[in-house]
Amino acid sequence: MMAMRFLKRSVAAGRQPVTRSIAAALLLILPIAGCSGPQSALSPRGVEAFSIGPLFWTATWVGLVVTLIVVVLVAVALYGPERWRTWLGQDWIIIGGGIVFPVTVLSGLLVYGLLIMQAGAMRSAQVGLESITIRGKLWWWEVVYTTPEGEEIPSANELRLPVDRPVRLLLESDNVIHSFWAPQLGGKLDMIPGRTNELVVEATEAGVSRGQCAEYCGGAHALMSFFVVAMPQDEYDAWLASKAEGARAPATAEQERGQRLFLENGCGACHQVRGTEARGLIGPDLTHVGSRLSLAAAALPNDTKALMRWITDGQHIKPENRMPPFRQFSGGELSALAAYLSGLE
Amino acid sequence: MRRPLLPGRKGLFLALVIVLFAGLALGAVFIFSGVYNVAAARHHFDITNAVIRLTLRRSVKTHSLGIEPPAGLAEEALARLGARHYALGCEPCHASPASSRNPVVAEMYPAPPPLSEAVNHWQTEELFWIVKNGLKFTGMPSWPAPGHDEEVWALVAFLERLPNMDLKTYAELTGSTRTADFAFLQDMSVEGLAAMCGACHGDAQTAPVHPFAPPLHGQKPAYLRRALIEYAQNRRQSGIMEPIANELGTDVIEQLARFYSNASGAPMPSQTPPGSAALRRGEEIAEHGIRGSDIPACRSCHADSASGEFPRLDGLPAEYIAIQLRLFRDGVRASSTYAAIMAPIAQRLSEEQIEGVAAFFASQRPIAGEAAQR
Amino acid sequence: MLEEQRPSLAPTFGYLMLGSLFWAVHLLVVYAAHTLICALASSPTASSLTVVALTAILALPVAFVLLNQRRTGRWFGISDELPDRKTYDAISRFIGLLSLAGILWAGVAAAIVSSCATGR
Amino acid sequence: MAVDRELPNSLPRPEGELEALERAWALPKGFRLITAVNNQAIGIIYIGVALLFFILAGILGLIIRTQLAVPGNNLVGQDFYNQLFTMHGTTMMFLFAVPVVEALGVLLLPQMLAARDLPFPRLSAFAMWAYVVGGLVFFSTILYDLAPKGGWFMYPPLTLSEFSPGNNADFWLLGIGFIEISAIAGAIEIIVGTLRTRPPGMTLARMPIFAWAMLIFAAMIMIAFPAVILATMMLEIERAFGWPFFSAGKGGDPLLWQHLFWFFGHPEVYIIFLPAAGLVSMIVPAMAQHRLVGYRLIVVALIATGFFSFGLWVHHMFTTGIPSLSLGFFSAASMAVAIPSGIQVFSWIATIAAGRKPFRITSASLFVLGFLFIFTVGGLTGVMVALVPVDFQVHDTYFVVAHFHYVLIGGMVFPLFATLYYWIPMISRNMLSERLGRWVFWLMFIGFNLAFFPMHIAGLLGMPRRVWTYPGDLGWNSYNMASTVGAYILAAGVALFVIDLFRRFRPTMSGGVENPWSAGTLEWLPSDAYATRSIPFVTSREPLWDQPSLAREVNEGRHFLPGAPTGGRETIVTSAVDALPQYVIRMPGPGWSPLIASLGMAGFFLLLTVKLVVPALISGVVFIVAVLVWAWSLDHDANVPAVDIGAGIRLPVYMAGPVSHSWWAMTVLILVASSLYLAYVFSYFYLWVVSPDVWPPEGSPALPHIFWPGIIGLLILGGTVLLLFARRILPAPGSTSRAFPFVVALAMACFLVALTGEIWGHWASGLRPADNAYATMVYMACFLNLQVITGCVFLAGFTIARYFTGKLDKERRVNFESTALLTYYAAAQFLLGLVIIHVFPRVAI
Repeated sequence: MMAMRFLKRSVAAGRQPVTRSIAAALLLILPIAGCSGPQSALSPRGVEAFSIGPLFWTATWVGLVVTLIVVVLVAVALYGPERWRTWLGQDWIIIGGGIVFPVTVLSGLLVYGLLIMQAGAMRSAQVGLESITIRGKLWWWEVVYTTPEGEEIPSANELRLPVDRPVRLLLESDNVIHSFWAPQLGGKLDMIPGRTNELVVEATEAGVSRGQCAEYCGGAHALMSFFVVAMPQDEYDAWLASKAEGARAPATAEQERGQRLFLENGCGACHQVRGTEARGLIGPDLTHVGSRLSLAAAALPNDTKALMRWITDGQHIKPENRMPPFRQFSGGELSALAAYLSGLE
Repeated sequence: MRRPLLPGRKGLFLALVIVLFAGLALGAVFIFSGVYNVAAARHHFDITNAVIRLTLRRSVKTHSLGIEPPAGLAEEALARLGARHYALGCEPCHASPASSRNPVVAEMYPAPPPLSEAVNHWQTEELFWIVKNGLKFTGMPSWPAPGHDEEVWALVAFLERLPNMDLKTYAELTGSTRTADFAFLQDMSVEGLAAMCGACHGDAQTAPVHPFAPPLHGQKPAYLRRALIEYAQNRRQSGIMEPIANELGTDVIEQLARFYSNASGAPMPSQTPPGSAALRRGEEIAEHGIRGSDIPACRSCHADSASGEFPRLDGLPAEYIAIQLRLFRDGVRASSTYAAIMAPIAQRLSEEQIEGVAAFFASQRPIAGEAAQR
Repeated sequence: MLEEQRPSLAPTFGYLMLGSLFWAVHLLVVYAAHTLICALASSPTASSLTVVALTAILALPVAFVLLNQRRTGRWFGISDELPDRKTYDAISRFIGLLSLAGILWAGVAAAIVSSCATGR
Repeated sequence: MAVDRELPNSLPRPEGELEALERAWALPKGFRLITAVNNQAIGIIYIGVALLFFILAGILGLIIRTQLAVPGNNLVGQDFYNQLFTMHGTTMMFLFAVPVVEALGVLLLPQMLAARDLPFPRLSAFAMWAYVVGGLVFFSTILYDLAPKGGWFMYPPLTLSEFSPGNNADFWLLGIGFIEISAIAGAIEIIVGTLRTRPPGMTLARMPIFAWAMLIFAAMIMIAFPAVILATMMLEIERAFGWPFFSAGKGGDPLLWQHLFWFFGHPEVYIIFLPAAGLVSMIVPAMAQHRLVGYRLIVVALIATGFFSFGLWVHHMFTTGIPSLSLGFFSAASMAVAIPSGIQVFSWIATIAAGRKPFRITSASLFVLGFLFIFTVGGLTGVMVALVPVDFQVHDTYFVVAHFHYVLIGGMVFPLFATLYYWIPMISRNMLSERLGRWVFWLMFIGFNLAFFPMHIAGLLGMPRRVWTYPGDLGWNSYNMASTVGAYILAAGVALFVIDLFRRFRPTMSGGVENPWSAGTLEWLPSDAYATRSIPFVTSREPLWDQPSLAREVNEGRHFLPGAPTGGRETIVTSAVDALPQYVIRMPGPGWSPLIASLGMAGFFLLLTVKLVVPALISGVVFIVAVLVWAWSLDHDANVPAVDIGAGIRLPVYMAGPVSHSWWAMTVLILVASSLYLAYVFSYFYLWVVSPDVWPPEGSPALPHIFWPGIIGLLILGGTVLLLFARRILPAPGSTSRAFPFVVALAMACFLVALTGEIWGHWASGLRPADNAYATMVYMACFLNLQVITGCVFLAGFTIARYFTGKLDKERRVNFESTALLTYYAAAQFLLGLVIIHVFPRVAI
């Protein structure tokens, strides 16, 4: 209980401008140009990130002060007046500075850290949370939502969350070890073959942030990112309902041509577009690919030009990725294909 | 303490240097003056010849160490496939039981040896190495399709049988089509060409001479067209098919593709017993793929509903499918647009899976006629 | 006679490292107990209590040694007459102190954090 | 003159004594220099090669930094980058940091202890050459695109053959194998050397801090390396034969690797750091001209670090989903390990302050001061990552990269440079340039901070580790550019150092510059290839300060063992705690066998990796023959009269039993083997906890009847009793005992039959090692027994051969004792294994 109260306080504190200004003041001291950025752990937008923030800053302050003390003492030892040096050159300074002082400070930090951990334990002990399964693939993310009716909705490379509601992420892998990390939401957690790790996240404000695989997973590890989109509850519900439906039918002749090309050229071997014959489960689900923020696990923006590049030249954009290059299309065919995929919103 | 070099030794050293430089200077004069006669009519001295031959023999022997002949080398079918290429590509220079050496070729220097006898001088592996790599300064080319060892072995299988072969056997092995050189193809009709193709690929009555030469009937025309064009433009490699395709004009290719897509052929016997584990494994991969290994279902593309550029695999010989998958897997067949799609997928297949897939498609009945063509 | 008074290696080092040996045993048993009780019995309360009890059990002897340093030294063959006795006693004492801190810290973790839970 | 009477030996020294000493210890001439085994010669080559690897790995680091200078860079491709960072980490850790520390031990320890050499000179030579050959071949794989690319930590499943086909990963395992072997060899050497070859009077409490540090370093290697040896064996077995140790599908667990690897990997950091801290504790007093303040506390810090560092391994696994409370335990231990570092920092500050004259600012002391600052920062960020929630955020980001470079470069490279500036005068005719030294320091210090400080921020801004490229819109660009610039400045400092080294370093065996820093420890005594003329009697921690005439006395030969009484190489062995002289050890001189043995071993493993089986086997035979030749000459004739070392002390020159150095070495080896086996026991129970459902799985063949392990256990006990009996029937010198060789052979037969029976029992039940994790662990126990028993059989064969050549009897029995010790251990391991394998699954829930 205590930990829960503590957590609430620290979250509340995190949102107060006071902490912000302390942080800002620190930034002036440290040579930091800015701590924002969509992937920054220093600009929290999730409950866990908020609870870690003050702990981090406390430890940073302690570190700064201790470093200063050491530097000053060394300076005194080197150049100080005789009397000060004699005073410093004794056994008790070791016992005081090397044992008593660190034991005191570290005890404090340890307890603080343990309290934050316990807050996390309380958070994850909540029952009845909605869950989203995220699987680490080579080198992209499979994200499976479940509708209130229990229907599974596969998606990829993007995590949508309701604001102010904790969600349980089930993290899995069927290949190598990956690590799911959305810094603005909270800390990372590994995806390990044979296990399901659970991470409870709660976005505190609407908006887009970015995450990335944090455990080296071979090949294109550097290009395995994703976007997190936190949206108000009603928007989220509407979004989920719309994504539960099958793919939108082609609206223009060009899109229709694109769909035909998509089906004829075997894209469905790996990709699924619900509502069509394409039922592949190897690559990302493309049913609503047009509505995502990025392509290829945030390696490319989501537009027709990028789509065309990806289809023909993916191995240069993201080496070793598992999709073969499809270079058989003429320019017209490619733009038809891209038009079709972009239209899948 | 160190003893200086003796004056005598110093002199010797100096003399050696002088001799070395003098030799280099003489050599330069010899080359730049153009005194040396390169005419083929002027033969080497016997001693030069002997040294060259010895060098050649030793080089071939050393380089062919570690080559192991494949299991089916003694099969007559393989020799048949090789024989047909020999008649087209090798006979003009190396003679055969049916023809003696061309008198023009005989004046090459060194002259290509009539192989009926020469083959006796070489071990199987050495023959393979020579056919595969060619020989410098002799006019013997290397095999035009690097990595396609299966084709080279087919030829070697035939060469092994060549010594003392009588005319009848030769005619029988080569399919009795008498040809002189590649230029023959130009003015033949589609039917005539088809008869030529059928010599290896089979026709309505006879099965292909060897599984490596797949049956063509009922294949999708777009794929056949693409295959011939890729051979002709050296985007797909084959020592046997490239020289032939190179002689075909686009219109002829078009006609051949149409012809074969409508033709019907002799059924290939399926070797794998139905219900075997390999067959089940193959069926699973062909129909559903393996999700965990990122292997898509073969049928996603190799189906009649898919683009005509993807070949139909039903009824193709298992050996052919397997060897092509291995070529894809090993990066030998990876340069064309479509091979670039297949190669990374083939890399995810184990040897067992390759065998299974090959067996599965071989067991499927091909659908004849144009009904399924797109 | 001289032979008997000479300290030998294993007891001397045992004495020097006494505290940290207790610390090592403590870490091992609390880690194992927590993991096993959670995996086999899945009882957080039992696990927490076991860990706290183990901490108390292992902290007591370390505290005892700290309070009776010289007597313990003699048990390990460091006689009062040994010239280096003071050094060995001091080393053993400070190691004991640090280890006691380590043991208690691990115990504090059990008092604050719930057992058998993955706090994420 | 009164003083003279107290010294062990009197003047004048007999004619020819010095010449005999010189003859015994002379270095081989010309190209035969490579057969030298003198610790100075070995040490210099060893350090030189380690520095070469430092530079090579540094160049890889520069390529990495160049690639990351700007976002979206295409200087090196993804695949090559992955090889680069793997090789950078592996080379720095395994081919530079650990070897250079061992090398410093080989070079400095005997000098500090005034021993003539380490107790097993040829073992040092073997370890060094194995490292040189193996390291160079391993490193060269980066040139042929064959380098491993799984990271220096090589986590499975990424490194299993499914995801890492090809030989790349095998080369990593191979490279590590060499370092494992040479590290263990070095640890044996250092432990026995430190405990047993100290000068008379140097009790434990008077040891130089560096000796303490090396002692704890070696002890940590004994405990930590076996874990990674077991892990690498398992990984290679899984790669080659598919035994599922780490595959989740069959009951293995990828996290098992992480546990074993980090149980080694975290102490590894302290294994590197402790000796460096020990060196600092030697340099600071010399520069302050004041004895170390808080000597006892520093010893406390070293011991405590040694212990606590084994309680932190999970701290690399905070984000793997381990229960919170377990993380709490390890967080507490991670905090605890910070305290000893604090003790040391404050002790150095106190010592600096305590000097009566101001602290001398030399290049060495600049590096020490730089180390103090950088290491403090690194330690404090270490406290931050020890806070579990903070680690959730910063784990596997550039924050951690910054942290461990602060700890490792700060804690190890800076002290190493201080060491080089400080001790090079001991082995070189010239000192390094103090003027250039200032430049080297400031370039390195500024470059280092510019390179690595911004990484903290890049990490906090979300930049993960091990990425070959990054997008330009995440705010990381300027920090990365700064890091790259800093890296080049750092490199310029190192380059300047190398230039100065080539300019000024002129190695010599005969003394070098005479005590340029007026230090108080024994390595600054006048010395030659034979080390000091006589071995001093020590009465304090800084003998050169407290006994001002010591250098003269030692050089005149008035202390112990002023000559070479047996005509060969020898040094005094003293008791472990109070350093009373016990016997004189005779040591081998130069020889080809260690060099050839290391080449044979390198050839064997390398050729096996590229699957050239026949040449590999030939190399293996070369290795075995060379080792046999080497070992044959080791056990000297026991029938030599005791020698007088001075002060009326007569010491035997042959020693068997628990006092002998070979008994100690075998004990250390057994400790290594037992920690390897304990790591196996841990793995067994760990996998059981993870997958109790496969222990054994439904439908798995039943265990052999309990009767069966009973018989096998009896056989083992029988073999042990036979060996005990053999000890009693050892022949008296000059006589024979016909039964002896048969009894020894019979004992070995018992072990071999027991092992075969154990394997056959499981095989006959239908259990196959690749079936599941349970079966795998059953056969792994057999494999580990096979290893030890093979060792026993070789030793027993050797013993029997010695008997038949008349080189083994009741007195001269060291070979037999080694065999017996190892065999008793084998019996204990085997019996424990029987209980685990046959009893545990029957009683497990």
